[in-house]
Amino acid sequence: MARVLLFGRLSDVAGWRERDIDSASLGALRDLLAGEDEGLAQALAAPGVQVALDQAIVRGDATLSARSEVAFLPPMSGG
Amino acid sequence: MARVLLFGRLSDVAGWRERDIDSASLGALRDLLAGEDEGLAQALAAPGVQVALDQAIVRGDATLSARSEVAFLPPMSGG
Amino acid sequence: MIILTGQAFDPGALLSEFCQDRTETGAIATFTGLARAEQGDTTTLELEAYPGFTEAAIGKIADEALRRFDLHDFHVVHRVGKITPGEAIVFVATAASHRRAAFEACDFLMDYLKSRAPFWKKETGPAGARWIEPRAQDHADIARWETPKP
Amino acid sequence: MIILTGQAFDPGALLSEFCQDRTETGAIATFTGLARAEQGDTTTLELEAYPGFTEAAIGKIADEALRRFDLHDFHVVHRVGKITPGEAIVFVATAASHRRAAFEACDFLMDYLKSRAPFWKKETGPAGARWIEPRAQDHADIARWETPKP
Repeated sequence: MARVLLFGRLSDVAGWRERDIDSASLGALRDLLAGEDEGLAQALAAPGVQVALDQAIVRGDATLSARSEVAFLPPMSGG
Repeated sequence: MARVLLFGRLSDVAGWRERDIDSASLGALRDLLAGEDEGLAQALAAPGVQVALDQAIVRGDATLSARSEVAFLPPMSGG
Repeated sequence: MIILTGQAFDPGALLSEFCQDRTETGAIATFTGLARAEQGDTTTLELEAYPGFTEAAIGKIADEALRRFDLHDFHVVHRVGKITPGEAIVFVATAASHRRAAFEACDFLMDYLKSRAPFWKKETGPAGARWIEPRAQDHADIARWETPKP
Repeated sequence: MIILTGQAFDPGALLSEFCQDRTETGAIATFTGLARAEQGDTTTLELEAYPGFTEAAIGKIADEALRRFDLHDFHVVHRVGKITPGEAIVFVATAASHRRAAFEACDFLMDYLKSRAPFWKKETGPAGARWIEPRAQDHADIARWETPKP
């Protein structure tokens, strides 16, 4: 049960901001999200969207635990 | 009776800050001050000392009226 | 100190506090960013942060500023949530011995905060809502601080 | 607005006031100069101005800043008389649409105020009193704003 967070326009696209999702890896999580929402899958794959696992940016795949926090971050705009 | 003002180290040298002095011109005023205080005369002639007549910088001589304000300004230090 | 707040704040109160009890600090620079009305084009600005992540990211840059400009101290306060025109969005204060360091550090921190800090910004006006990405000027501003590659 | 004052003042209160009722100003920069103790070498700083003449001279430079940086507004407050370490000597605030103009105008005004404005400054400490003249750094700082002669 990783906690998944969407920021900026991603949560507008998905219609949710925060969900608990059962997934063993980032790759599996992306597949799962793509399966239920094609628009969100495209938004997550857009240039500049980064992923933070437990508040650290990660590239590529990673294993998720029950307490993982996964955040999808669109390009940061500054304040 | 021009009003004469000394700023910064000039008033320390002279021992006064403000006096009314009867003088027809800036040149005559300088001669008069030199006659009574050689140290002040030297300080007034030091590089960078400017003269303001009625709050405007003047170079060379100028006529003084009874209501003239003459200020001797050492190099400005900023705040 | 780095604070994110959902409440309106008074930059002046922050400056008063920041000036207290300093006897070797000669120079304090501040920057306050206010939400602009854009002649009615913007009615609300909404800023989203990622609590924890956002403060940590700003903290890394502030540590760099401390070293690079030999700062005595800094203070960053950033609004999140809905902000109306005229309200403060961001306040940065820097303290140093001399003014050049204080100015440059404040400028440096603001360039980072305005272009790369982890915030997501939405403007709502008569024409609807849109998410804002950094302006070209913001990229140019921050490029000033980067060491050219040989 | 340009004010000379013989009384201690709170830079934060000035910033609070300066931020009021602005809907098109996106950027406010401030600089506060504080009297430093210099590890006990300075006990009192004394600043002399020429009332009327000093404000007029600062006003000319402020007018130049308004034009040059397209400022919305500015505020300069300068202490005169005896100042003890930790007290504010000078406060400058500038308001503009964007931050680069606000920062540059504030920096420009401070360079002028610190090097060429009509003030005379005396420092008193354990070693006695001395009148201060501009530092070489002040001359270098202000030279940055001058157009090179062809």
